[in-house]
Amino acid sequence: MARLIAKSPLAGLVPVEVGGLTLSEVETGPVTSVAPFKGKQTAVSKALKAAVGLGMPKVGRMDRKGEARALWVGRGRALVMGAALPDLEGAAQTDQTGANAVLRVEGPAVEAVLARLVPLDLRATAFPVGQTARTMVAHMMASVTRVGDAAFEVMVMRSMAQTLVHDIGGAAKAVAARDLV
Amino acid sequence: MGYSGLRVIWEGLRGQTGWKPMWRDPTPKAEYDVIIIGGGGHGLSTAYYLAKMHGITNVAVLEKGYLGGGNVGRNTTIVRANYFLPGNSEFYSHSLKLWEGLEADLNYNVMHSQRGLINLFHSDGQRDAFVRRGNAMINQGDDAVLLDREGVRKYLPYLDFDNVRFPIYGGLLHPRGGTARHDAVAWGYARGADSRGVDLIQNCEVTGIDIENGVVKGVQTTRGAIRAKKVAMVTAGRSGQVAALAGMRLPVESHVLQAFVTEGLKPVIDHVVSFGMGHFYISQSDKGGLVFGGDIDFYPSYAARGNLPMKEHVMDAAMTLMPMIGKAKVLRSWGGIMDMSPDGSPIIDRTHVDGLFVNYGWNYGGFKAVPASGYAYAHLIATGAPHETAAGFRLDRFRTGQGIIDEEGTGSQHNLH
Amino acid sequence: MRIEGHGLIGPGTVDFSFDGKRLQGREGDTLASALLANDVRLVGRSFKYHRPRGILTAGPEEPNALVSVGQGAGLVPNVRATQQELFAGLAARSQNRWPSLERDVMSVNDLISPFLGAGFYYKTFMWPRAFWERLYEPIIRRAAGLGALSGQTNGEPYEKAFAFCDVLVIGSGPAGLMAALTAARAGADVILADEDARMGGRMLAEVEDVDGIPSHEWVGEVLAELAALPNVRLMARTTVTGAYDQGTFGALERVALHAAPGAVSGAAPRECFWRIVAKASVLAAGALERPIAFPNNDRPGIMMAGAVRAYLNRWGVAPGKEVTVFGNNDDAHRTARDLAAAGVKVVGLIDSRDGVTSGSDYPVFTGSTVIGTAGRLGLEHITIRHNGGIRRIRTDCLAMSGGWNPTVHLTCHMNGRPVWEPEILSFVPRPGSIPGMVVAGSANGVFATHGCLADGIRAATEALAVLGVSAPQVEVPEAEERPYAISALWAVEGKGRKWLDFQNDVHVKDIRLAAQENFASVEHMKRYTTQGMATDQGKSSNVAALAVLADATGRGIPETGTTTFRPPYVPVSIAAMGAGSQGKGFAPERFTTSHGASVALGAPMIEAGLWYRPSYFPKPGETTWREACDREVAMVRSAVGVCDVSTLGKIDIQGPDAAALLDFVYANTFSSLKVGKVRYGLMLREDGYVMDDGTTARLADTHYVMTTTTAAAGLVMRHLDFVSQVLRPDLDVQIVSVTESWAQFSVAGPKARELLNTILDTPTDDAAMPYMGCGPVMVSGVAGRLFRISFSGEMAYEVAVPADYGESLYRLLVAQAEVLGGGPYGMEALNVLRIEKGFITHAEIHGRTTAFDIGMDRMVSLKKDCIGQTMSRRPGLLDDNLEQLVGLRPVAAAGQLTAGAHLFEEKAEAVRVNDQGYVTSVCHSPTLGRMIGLGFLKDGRARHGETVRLVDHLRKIETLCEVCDPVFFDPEGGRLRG
Amino acid sequence: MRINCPHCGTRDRREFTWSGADVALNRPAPDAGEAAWDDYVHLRENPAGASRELWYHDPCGTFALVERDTVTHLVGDAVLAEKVAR
Repeated sequence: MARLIAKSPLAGLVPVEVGGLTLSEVETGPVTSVAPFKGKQTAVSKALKAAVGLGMPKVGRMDRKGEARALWVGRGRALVMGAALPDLEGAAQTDQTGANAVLRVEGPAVEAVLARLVPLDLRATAFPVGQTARTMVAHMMASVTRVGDAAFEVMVMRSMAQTLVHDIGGAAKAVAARDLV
Repeated sequence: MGYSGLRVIWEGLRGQTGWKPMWRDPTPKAEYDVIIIGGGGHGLSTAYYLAKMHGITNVAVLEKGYLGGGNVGRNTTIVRANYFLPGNSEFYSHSLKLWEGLEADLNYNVMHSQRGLINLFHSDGQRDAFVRRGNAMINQGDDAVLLDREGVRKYLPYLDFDNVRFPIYGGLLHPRGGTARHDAVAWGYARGADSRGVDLIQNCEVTGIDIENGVVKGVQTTRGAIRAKKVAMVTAGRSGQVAALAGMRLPVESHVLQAFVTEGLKPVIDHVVSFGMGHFYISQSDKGGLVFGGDIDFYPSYAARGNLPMKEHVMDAAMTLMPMIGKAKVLRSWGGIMDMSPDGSPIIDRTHVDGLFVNYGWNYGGFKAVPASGYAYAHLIATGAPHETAAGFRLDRFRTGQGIIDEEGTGSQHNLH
Repeated sequence: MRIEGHGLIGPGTVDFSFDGKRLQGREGDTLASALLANDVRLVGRSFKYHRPRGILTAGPEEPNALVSVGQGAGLVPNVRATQQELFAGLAARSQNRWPSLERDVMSVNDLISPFLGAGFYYKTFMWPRAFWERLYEPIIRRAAGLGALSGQTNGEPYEKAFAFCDVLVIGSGPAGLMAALTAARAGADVILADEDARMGGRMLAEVEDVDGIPSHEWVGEVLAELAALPNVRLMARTTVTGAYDQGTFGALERVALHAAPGAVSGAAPRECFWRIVAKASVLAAGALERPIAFPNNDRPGIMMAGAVRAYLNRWGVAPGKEVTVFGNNDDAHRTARDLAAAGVKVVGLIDSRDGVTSGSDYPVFTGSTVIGTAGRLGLEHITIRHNGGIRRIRTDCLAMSGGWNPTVHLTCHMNGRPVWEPEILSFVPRPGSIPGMVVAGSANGVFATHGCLADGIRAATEALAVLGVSAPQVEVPEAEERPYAISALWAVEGKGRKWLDFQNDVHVKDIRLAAQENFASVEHMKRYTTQGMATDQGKSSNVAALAVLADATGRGIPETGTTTFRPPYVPVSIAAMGAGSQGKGFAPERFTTSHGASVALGAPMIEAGLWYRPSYFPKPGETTWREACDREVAMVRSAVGVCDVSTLGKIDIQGPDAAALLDFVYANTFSSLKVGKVRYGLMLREDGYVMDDGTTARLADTHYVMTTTTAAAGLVMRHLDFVSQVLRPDLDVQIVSVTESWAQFSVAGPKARELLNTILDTPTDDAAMPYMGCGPVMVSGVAGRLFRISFSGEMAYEVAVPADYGESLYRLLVAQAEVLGGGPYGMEALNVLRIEKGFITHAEIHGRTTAFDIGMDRMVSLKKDCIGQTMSRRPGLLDDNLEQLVGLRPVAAAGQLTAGAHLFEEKAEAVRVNDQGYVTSVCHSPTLGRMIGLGFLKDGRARHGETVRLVDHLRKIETLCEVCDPVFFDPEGGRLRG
Repeated sequence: MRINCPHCGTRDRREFTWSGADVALNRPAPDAGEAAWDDYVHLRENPAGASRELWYHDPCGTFALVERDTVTHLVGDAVLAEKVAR
């Protein structure tokens, strides 16, 4: 019998270098949405910590432990990436592997480029490493996370991967071209 | 005094010294047969038709600011009769007919220009909906022409047929649709009403409505109490507040709609064009400015100004549909207060108070309705019975569910119409 | 004329052209300064009368010197020459003239201008009626307008961006610089924005010292300090155009407009539209000088006195050889002084005030006014009234000053009304007009340099207080504390028109005519005369026009009031505010995992909301979409078809109260659904009308997955959030969209199961998965889900796998289907299949239909509360005379049906009052060999078997139809169940 | 315009969907009668001034009850709609 072949959301679109930025796909591994039911936040967080070494992230945070990452993605919900989860008592768990395109954007101009697209102050003073925001990238809803001094991860719905690469690439080209004027 | 080309030449020869005031500035009388609250387009046309059609001239129009200072003076001037639901069809059809005779009727050039309106559609589903609309227009006796993509290209060659995000499948052309000079409509009706004896009273805000035993007796104003046998509210943008003076709570939310005009440009857009996928419509004024707009800002506001996200959305739509206007510069933007009703259609009706009438809920379509609204409202005020073209605009239709006129199909969410 | 050694510009030369004539300017020139340096005085024609006009100002308020720059699709009309920086190869052309600027045919308008007074067009052109569109309006339209658009699509890049700061300082004159410096030294995050390419404001245009050095050198020192600070961002060439709520500002940056296209990377944006969010702001936008309305005050060569000074001191240009100055205030004297000091001949200073002294060696005429001018295409001489006599003075440049208006515009953008300040005869901002904004310097009515410097510190201190930061001690630099004395002079009587709005050709008499006709409100006056409605928005002309109106109506200026300044402060190109949206950028594009495979199969992809879906899959030899569609329908009915249905919304609903939530949001009941089963659900809006439909599967006791239509996926997700957070926060439930998690494919047709069993690790059968069953499956080694549901009327499944495997599964399914005589099918076939079965889509549930209308009112459970239940029982929604869903088939086999046609009784005239309904969906049914349709007909359910007439006026089609049940094919549903 | 999200803080208005006046918080019982339902679905205070209304922060999926003035557009506190006492 045939076997199905997996294809990641950004396959064929990245890696690319554009306007001094490097765009690459973040290999997330398994992704699970974890949303505790009423009154179960603490218990779920503990169980999660026991399972992958990370509790439920605080609002606006991405926490890491080894390969595992826990990303706050909205009201009472986290995406746990890079680790398969056991059943966590008291939480809605939903497999989200492959549901989102996660793009790493890196380069000295990354703040300037994202400032073209994101209605949020992303300068390091306001948005340090480990900070994440549910916001917009151009017309798309997104999670924007700072992962380094000059590196961000931008997550959008899988179906919009091409538009994301196009929008960020276009902004990067325009920012780079300013230096030539 | 009559206006004509000869008169313009005569006055030109004698230094314009003979022109008389457009209207008087009368002192309010102690009592009127009818008080109209609101000196906007609808209020002024109501006064005009009360005098002209019903011989009722002991009328005051009370305006808190200046005549025509509300939405009639801040809109995108589109005149059309392209509705498809019963209740609206006959009303806007009547309105367009009145428009077509308005210059002669008012002896004032309102510059009604029937340059044609084209609604673009961008999918098979949208086409089917526009076909239904076009057929309804013809059923009503108005005009509509279905254009395919190539047909649209003949009229609007400057659209970006190749790259627009949502491809242009075709358009519904309403040849009799067009524009008019908005201020002139208010002024023309004001002059017509004034010359028939109606008192137009500016800078006079109504602060109370006097009701005794369920019967209206008059109003309180910043210029004193005025008695009246009948009181007609027609205060777009403030309908809720004015009705509250009579103890009424209306099905209405007031939202802000922005509009834009560019610097003057040589003629480039000859029609009224509307984009089906991005809430964007445009025409070019006789002065050369591109006049355009989009959707409401989607939050209630009485500020008569909007914010950047909707402005940008409108420009975004312009840029995908007709990028050739990118080099045009927006000169001015403004906001009007839209009284949004639960089904997107207006109300012209009696109230629970004897002698008190309401006319409101024009959403963002009030300008083209100015003639027929005044006509129908005057009829209702004078006779007590709704005019046949406006019989559907009942206040109780939401409560009963009878005769809801929801052109957008978005239901009882006032801001979605 | 350039005065060598004067001004702050570079030595390098720059070649440019005006109306095809090659000219040379200097580095640092604007187009205006370069034209003046080349003694070009005539640069444009006015809007209405096509009067010859020259450069009036040196800034954004310029009403006259509008030119077109560039060519072809890159043409930009209505560019202010005063703000266009010169670059090599700049080709500017004058506008609104034909055949040439010197000889303009339309200047005939000026000759007949006595007949074209304010609002003349309202009083004529009414007869005969048909002539308006055919004759009068086209003539008016052609005559009106300034520059022209190219009409061509242009791909030059534009940009939008966001910026954030603690304090936004608008304007970099003395007040702005000190405000920025004060805020920056306090450690605040500062943005200093200035519309000019070079910062410094009027300090670049005046001859004065600050802290003992020339003011422009002092500017350089301050800018150097600011530039070195990490918490300061300098934004030159950036005009703040609008003030919006909560400290949001719009600003337009001219990024590459000062560079020759092609000389820079084509990727550089022409302009950038900034959205700046500031916790506090300082408006230090300076002041704009206003003209005086004297007879024939509009000839080329008549300029603003401050502008003449700017051209002299900043650009080293003398706009005339024999200059006169006319003013009503002290500031005018500086122009005469500077000109004389630079060696330019000043032939007279005319001051309307009595008793003004001047220690100069040029003639000074006090208590005097200019009452006339002459010169056809440029000023040649003026006539003044002096000491009761008349005097002619030969002059080629008259510098006038009617006083200065603080640039209050931004403070009015949130409905703030400025306040009349009689001391300076101007409006000043009303404090607090914009929350968080402090106004400083000339914008605040402080005109002396020292005062501006001090006011900048004061304003920054107040702005810092908004942030809770205390200001550092900053010393006020030493500077001139010159007086500013002014006496009112708005209009000078005399023969000839006294122009107010230079661009729109409004003169004093027009304003008086407006008053005469009782357009006494300032708004009426503006609208009637068009005063202040030109591209300069009346920046320099409005106050004088108000004064004239106040005089004509016997009121004071404060009682007369002002018109409202609205955004933008300067015109903003649509391309900048709409940057990024040209072409496909307007909205995100959404692609399914099977997109590439469908394209490879030759399918035309069509938009479905933001998604793209295959329309049909053409085979060799098929020449029309119909052929492909018919084949695909037959294929599904006879063998098996595969269709990507991933675009439908999928929502994961889990929790102890998941069932209760579904019972509340659906009209029908889901708590009774068994695990492993799927049920059709109808969702109502609270007003009782249908919102959406779909199927929902129960995967476990507390776990459901809901599907929505593609169109309503986002709406339904938000609706569920609304229900769970606003209406029923008591419910313990979690809702997550899984639309993108699963790639889902419909496998439909008699051979559906056979096909599935080629890819499932464990074969399925009717017992394991009966109609409307669901459950987990292994799909070629991958954990997936299987649903036995059908939108085609055939035995059908939907098989879902994690999205990473979507493309692979689709290719596999298509390949296996082809082995079985099947294949992929597209949207066209899907639509035919569903119409044949009478299944509804948003063509039918278009927001105006109820469950009753579509024959599903019995689904609205009365045993529980649910959204829409109460309102759906309003009497008006249950009337038999309402239009109800029916099927339609032509009486004659070849009869045409069209969607959007209306329905009438057989003999009735096709007019509104006879309207019986309308057609929503039609198709040619290859299964039934004729067209079929769905529609709504009054009391339709009771009229099956009746004949009605379909009328499509637009397409000129009339067809007699039989009304029938909307289910055309397999009404018993035997095929569904296999 | 900037609106407060109780989770994410102050954000540009473009991230939000206005979702009706606070009347939505008090949904009548099914049998509350025609007048109560008409009130709830159609009639509005529509205040010119202080207003309490629901805003949805689309990116994080939160409904907030926000105080806002419809004349000045000044925005006040925002709280989670789910926590508002009914």
